Amino acid sequence: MKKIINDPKRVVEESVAGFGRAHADLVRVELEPVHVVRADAPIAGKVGLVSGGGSGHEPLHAGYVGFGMLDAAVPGAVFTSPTPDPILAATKAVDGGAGVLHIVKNYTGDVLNFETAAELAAMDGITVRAVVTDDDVAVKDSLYTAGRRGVAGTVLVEKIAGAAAERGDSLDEVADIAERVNANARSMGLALTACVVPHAGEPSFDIGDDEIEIGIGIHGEPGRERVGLEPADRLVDRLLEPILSDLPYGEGDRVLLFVNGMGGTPQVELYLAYRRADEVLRERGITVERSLVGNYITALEMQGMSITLLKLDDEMIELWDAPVQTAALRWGR
Amino acid sequence: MKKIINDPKRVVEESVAGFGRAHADLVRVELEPVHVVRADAPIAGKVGLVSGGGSGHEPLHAGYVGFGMLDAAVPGAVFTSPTPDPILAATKAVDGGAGVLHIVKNYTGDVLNFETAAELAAMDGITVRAVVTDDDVAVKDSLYTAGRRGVAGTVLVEKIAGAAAERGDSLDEVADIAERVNANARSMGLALTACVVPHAGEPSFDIGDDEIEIGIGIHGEPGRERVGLEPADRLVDRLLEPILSDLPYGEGDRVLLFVNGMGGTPQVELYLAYRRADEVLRERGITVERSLVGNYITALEMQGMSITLLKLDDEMIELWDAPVQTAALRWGR
Amino acid sequence: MGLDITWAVDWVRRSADVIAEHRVELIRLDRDIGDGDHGENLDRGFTAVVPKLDDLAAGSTPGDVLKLVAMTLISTVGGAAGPLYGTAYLKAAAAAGSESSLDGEAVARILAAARDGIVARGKAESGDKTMIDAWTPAVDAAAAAAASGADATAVLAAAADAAEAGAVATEPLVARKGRASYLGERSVGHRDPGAQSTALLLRAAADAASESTGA
Amino acid sequence: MGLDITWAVDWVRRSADVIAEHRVELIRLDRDIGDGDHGENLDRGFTAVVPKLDDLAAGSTPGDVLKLVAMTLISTVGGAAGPLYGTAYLKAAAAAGSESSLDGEAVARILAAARDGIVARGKAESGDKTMIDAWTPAVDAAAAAAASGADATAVLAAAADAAEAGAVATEPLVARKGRASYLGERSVGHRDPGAQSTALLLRAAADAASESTGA
Ligand SMILES: Nc1ncnc2c1ncn2[C@@H]1O[C@H](COP(=O)(O)OP(=O)(O)O)[C@@H](O)[C@H]1O
Ligand SMILES: Nc1ncnc2c1ncn2[C@@H]1O[C@H](COP(=O)(O)OP(=O)(O)O)[C@@H](O)[C@H]1O
Ligand SMILES: [Mg+2]
Ligand SMILES: [Mg+2]
Ligand SMILES: [Mg+2]
Ligand SMILES: [Mg+2]
Repeated sequence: MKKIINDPKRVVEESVAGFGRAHADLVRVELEPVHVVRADAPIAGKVGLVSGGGSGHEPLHAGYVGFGMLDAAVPGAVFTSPTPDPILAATKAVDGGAGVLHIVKNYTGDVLNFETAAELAAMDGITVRAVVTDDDVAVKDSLYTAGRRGVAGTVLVEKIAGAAAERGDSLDEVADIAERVNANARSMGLALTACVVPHAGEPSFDIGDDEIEIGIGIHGEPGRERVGLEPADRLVDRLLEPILSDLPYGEGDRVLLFVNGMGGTPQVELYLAYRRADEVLRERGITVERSLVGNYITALEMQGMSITLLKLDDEMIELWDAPVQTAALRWGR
Repeated sequence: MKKIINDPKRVVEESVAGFGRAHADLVRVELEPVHVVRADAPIAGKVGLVSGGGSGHEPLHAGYVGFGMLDAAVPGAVFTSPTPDPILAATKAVDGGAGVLHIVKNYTGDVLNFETAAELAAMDGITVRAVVTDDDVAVKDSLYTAGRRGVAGTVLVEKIAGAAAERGDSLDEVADIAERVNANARSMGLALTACVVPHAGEPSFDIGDDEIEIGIGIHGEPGRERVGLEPADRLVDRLLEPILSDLPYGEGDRVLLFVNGMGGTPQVELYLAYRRADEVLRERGITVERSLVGNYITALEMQGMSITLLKLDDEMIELWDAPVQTAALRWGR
Repeated sequence: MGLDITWAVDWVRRSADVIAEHRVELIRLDRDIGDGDHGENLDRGFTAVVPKLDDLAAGSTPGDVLKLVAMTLISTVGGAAGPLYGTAYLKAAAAAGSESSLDGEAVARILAAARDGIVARGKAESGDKTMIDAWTPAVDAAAAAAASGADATAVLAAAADAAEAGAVATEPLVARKGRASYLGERSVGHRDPGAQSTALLLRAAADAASESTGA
Repeated sequence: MGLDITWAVDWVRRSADVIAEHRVELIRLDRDIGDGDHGENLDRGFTAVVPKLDDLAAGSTPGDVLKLVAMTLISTVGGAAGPLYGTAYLKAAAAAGSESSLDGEAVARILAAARDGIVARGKAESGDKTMIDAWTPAVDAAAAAAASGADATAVLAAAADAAEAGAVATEPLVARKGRASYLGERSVGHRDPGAQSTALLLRAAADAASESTGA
């Protein structure tokens, strides 16, 4: 295992400390327990947004703490959802009296730990609502699974709900728009390589030099299916087909097209994939109103990508375009 | 070779086309010959900034085309500097009557092709000045080399010179500040893995599972030295030492600290390295006034990083902070 | 002869040892059908519990130890296993009450409470390929042993045997809860890491008991 | 018997073939001490030249062909080799002038002009481990052959032999120009890709000559 790290057990702590120093204008970093808080939190009268989960998905979530997006992020150990204590600490730190929204990716561990933290926060008199994101169409949402995973759609939920909170929406309003974004977002990913979790020291799965995993998550889990090498256009089609038919998205829809890198795939490939995705959508009469291309939710150094479609309405567009000032997403100020 | 590509010979064209579609609000993409131009170019009375070079370093340079930075980017084939034609086309496209600055990374091919383009542009009555960046301390700048390579410092030159042009500085003024930034910037990089150029199909060098290349460039060139696995803090020190002693940087200096990912290294490692670099600078009485952490100039999917220091003065800080609106660097608007 | 605080403390120490010893094995099992952190997570948790044992007040009961384990796992493990095991130990502590010595019946009751806590939080059913598939056979075996008059040590031995068999029996199952469920049919042929860690922990309990009672 | 347009066109076609054939070898040489694109770059360039040969006006001279090659390489190759080879062919074209047939003297003069063009642009000296280390021996051998009265075909054969030896002789050198110079001592033991492609191109010229003159 080759990584730019010191002690594998201190990776998250040291990295978050570095993040805090690099972005001292945006955030305050607490190390016991580990959480990252917007520099000017709590903001009186504003709904506080807290998200978190295992580390290794950077810039998610700490990279989205700041004006117009999250008030706090809670990074757990690599690929391990945080415990309730730091979630509680973050929730307290951002409560400005208008309540706190927990944005939770749908994994058993995240859901359970955020649940416990919410119960504890309630005991401290803080009103908490939770929105669970589950946009990954690679997983069947049925009684026979833990339900769909929350993946790249989470970034869009955080941005749009964050803008709603920033303009002064109430907790219920912010939660409702977060739910609406999640309900209109669908994602699917693939991987060319596995990733190496520092404490594990070996690749998260074995994959041949001529194989691609389709339907992977963001934790180095193997996917649903393995295929041989294929041209990019075909791979994009493989991701888009199940997404398009799921919501479904169709003629006349306006969408945000999000091509996300898993961490180890160069931009040149992401934009090449974007080109095909854009082409397919045009052919179907779907209008790409907004786009996002880059490494926004990753699985360490995994090579691969995901595609997310978000069906937009006017309010979502307005909130998407609203100013945001975070380490990883910034415009309008 | 596993990549999200179609025909290896069409990678740049298809990727740039995707870039153009994703950022139609910022840029116009021309494919014959390939160049990327700011959507509102030419801007009458403003100095035009053109940069370019081999592809594979994304977001450099197309990601920096837009308000407050470049007016055009000219991507060559992967790791191959572009020919004079597209450089000339870009130069013509951005000339608003105040002259055009070429920002050229110091490689024989880039220098020669930009030179030819500049001669051709002069024949068309366009005043061109060129600034050649050469911030890489891994290469001795002597008669016995092709001179220092232009690496991550180039991003800082483009940002700061771009802001100078945007505020209305003359061609000579913009060129002078670009030279000043280059003269005050020093970089050094390392790699944990090689990268695979699409047309080559095999890794750019062979490296063992327990080896690190120190002093690499951004083209998959091997470095000056190979060392065994070491903790991140030691690696950071290995990069910082030759940088600090070169300019030199010392007590009381104010700097911009730039930790750049080579494409395949996850953010968690970059921030961890940032932490150490910041610590070392503090110990030396150097003030980190500004920071930049992320994949800003890459070598495809190479795992590794570079550290750049830029010694700042008040004007550079003002220009660094000035609004910029590009695909890869954005603030203030 | 009942199991007392000495047994409880010894169980925790043995748990920490056995998890450290099997850390890589649990990581590998989780790597195959999950995200490869189960061994690391539990190791972090039990490593954190051990030094806290020294702070136990004089006169502490097995229930106090179980509660200490619960709170520490909840605040250090994270992931799915943290809250699930945390709840298990919390419910076990409640079932143990303030008794200073636990007989076979009590042990069976405590194991059932732990299992019920996991089900309440995780909603898994038998056959979903989770730690429940080790816990439920263990609880059933413990109840049967206790009903036939076995002492605490024998009850734990029966539970550990059943948990081990249960863990092995997860291999042919298709996962329907937890991360492994994302794999669908591809989860077949792999042992569930949580079921395996359950078997390890219950074996540690049985070993501590047979040591403490000199059986 | 002098070399005419047929030779020039044949040289270009042979160049395209030989570069395509050695594309991977040149990529590998460049990979070892550069950035692994030299074979790809030249292949792109010569592949682009070939179809343009059909557009040559009737009555074109060898100089016209050389100029066509120059312009095409300049606009399609990029990197260091594009402008350097481009300049070489451009200067060669100028030296060839409008002559329709080139004798040994002319060929030697043309090769010298090409080499001088590369030096003027790239500032490399002999021993810097660049294409110059193939060109200069070739130019010297050509001059010597021409001085001793050799015909064009023999001059090119002498040049090709010398270029090949020159390319081999770059192996022990420390690079001082181009990308390989970044490696310092680590460049020792590798053949310079540009010197190797020079040897291939001059051999193609010689082969085309011996074919066209039936030697
Ligand atoms: N809903 C559930 N009910 C019971 N056990 C579960 C459930 N979900 C997961 N598990 C158990 O948790 C184990 C995984 O734990 P761990 O790897 O630590 O957490 P994570 O899945 O968050 O990485 C699984 O092997 C399984 O036994
Ligand atoms: N200054 C120079 N003078 C002469 N030849 C040079 C010079 N710099 C580079 N070369 C030649 O160019 C070759 C590399 O060409 P190529 O790989 O196509 O370009 P790049 O180095 O830009 O990738 C080297 O092998 C060397 O022979
Ligand atoms: Mg986990
Ligand atoms: Mg090159
Ligand atoms: Mg796990
Ligand atoms: Mg090269």
